Amino acid sequence: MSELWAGLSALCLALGSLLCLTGAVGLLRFPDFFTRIHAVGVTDTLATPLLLLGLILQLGWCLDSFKLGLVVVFVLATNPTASHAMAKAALDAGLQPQLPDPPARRQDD
Amino acid sequence: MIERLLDLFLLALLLITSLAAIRLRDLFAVVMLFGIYSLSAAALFMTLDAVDVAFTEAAVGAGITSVLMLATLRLTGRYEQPPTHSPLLPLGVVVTTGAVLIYATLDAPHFGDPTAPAQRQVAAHYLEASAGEVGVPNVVTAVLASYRGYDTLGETLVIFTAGLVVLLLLGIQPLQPHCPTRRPASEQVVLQVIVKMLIPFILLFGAYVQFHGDFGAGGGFQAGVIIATGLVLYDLVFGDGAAQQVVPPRWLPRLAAAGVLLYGGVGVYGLLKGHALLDYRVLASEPLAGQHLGILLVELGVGLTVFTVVLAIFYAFSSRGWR
Amino acid sequence: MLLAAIVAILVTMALTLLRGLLGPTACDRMLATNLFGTKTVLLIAVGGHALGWESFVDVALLYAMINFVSAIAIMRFFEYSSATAPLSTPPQRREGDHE
Amino acid sequence: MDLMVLLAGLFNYWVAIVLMMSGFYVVIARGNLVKKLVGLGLFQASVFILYISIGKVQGGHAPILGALIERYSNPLPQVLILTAIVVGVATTAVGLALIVRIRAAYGTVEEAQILAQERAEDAAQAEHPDDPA
Repeated sequence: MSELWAGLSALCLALGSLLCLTGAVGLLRFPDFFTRIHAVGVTDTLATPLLLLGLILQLGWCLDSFKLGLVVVFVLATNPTASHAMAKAALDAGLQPQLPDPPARRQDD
Repeated sequence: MIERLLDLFLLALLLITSLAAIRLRDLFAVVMLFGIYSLSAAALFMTLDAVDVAFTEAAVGAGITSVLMLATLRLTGRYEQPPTHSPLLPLGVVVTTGAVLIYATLDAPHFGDPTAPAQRQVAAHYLEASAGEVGVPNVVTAVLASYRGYDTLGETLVIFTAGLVVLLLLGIQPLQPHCPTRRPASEQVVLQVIVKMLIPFILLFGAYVQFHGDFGAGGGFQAGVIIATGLVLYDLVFGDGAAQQVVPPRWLPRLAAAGVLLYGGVGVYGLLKGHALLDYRVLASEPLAGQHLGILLVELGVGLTVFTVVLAIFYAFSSRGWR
Repeated sequence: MLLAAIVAILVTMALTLLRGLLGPTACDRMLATNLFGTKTVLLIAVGGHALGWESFVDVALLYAMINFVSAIAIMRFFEYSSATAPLSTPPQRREGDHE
Repeated sequence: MDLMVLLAGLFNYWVAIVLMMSGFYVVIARGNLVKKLVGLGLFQASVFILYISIGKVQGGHAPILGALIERYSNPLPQVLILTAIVVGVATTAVGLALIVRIRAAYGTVEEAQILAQERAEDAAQAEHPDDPA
């Protein structure tokens, strides 16, 4: 049973690390702000709970894992909100996404 | 081994960040880098076993300082003009001073040396005797509130004075009923719903940090900042001085003074009972119980003062800058 | 596995810092700062578990909270700086000048 | 070999000193007052790092008393720095408030321009000593 938990935890940690790295590569390589926030906002929101879940599985039932659970809930609530708010603020501040044909695309919405 | 790796990596990040902050002239970017700098410094404090310091640096350095600097930039302009003087003279001064300081470290005890003089003097006594004399597991809290309570009283007074000076310099401008320049972006529904849900938990966490400081990381300084941060978040998201309806500005100087008075009162009570200033043993029949009560009251005073001063500073800046 | 996770987080932090240094727009720097914050939370949590730091979870919780608040504060700065009083413009280039 | 021991033993202090000096450089070489305060903040944080590095003990734990822990790091620098951080933010706020007032009075936060305005005022005063302004 404990081996199962250890395996699950290792899987979570590995997936989380992988997502972290993909997000960072996206942040560095993507062409403009909106694609970058897309790369980071999505991967980060999954990577953080996965990594913390890996830790919780290792810790077992204790106060610390309850608090880590709180961190997970907090991150799940705030991370997408912050991404959404930042993208909205950037758009309102006048930053335009790079689009293949900017005028035509902006007309129809 | 991992510890040392983390240490070196974070120090390298700090170096890169600070050198980049010198070069950039977009002050917004400089403030962003300053935020990154204090986050890495806080992570570094964790690797150096300073949990309480990391706690404080996170709340204060990354949170409040960046917010205040952005508010100032909002009022003073975002771009720095190119330097008018040649950088050679300052560079010479800096390199000389740095070389002298590095020369001075050559004789210093090495990093992590348990036999260094700094580790053997009064610190060893605190670690050995505080369990019996103060009875609080967190030695940092024991030293802060009990052994060196006199220092902390001074620091609290400095914070109180700084808050008063900011209020004198800037004042809290009266609210305007309606601001015509408000943009639709400030009416972010998603943000408002999430923040409304989170704020009670932030305040609860603040209370936890305030009262759990004897047993783990935390205490009055951090709790005050956290609770103030909760109100700052409320004000930022709901706009138009929402927080001022919760804690009206005219309360602030009184609350801050009440915090200092609570701290000082506990100290003077010891004097009146014929003991030394800030001797908590007189507060209860048993010395350890007295210490517990004294630390609780003193931390409460610190928390109240820090909370009101941070909030007053935020009101002073935001009433000029953000609306 | 924990060590691998720590290394992955450190690499992510370095790449994020690089984006923060490169810019080019202020929004990118804002994003980099926010991401650096969440990565610090992860570093504290994973590192704290691996190395046995005291009460690391409290610190991680605080970081997650502060990070959100500062993201909102930066965002507000943006909103208002573009909308209301014109900020003094730079001498030559607008965004991300490295001198 | 000797150099390696020295490097490993003093690296933290050296980095702290370099950070300190970079903050110092910003304070004395740059004219923008906000940037000067950021430099002061960098300087301040590096002093914190120096103190906490001095307090670290190899193999030590955070100074929260526990049952199975034998060696703790030094709590004293941590106490000093903890209060210094909060005092630091309070004084930074005072500095920023002063900058806001300077901007309101002079219309700029660049040191060179403020000094130029001061000199011009002094010169005007010298020419017309009776002028009350």
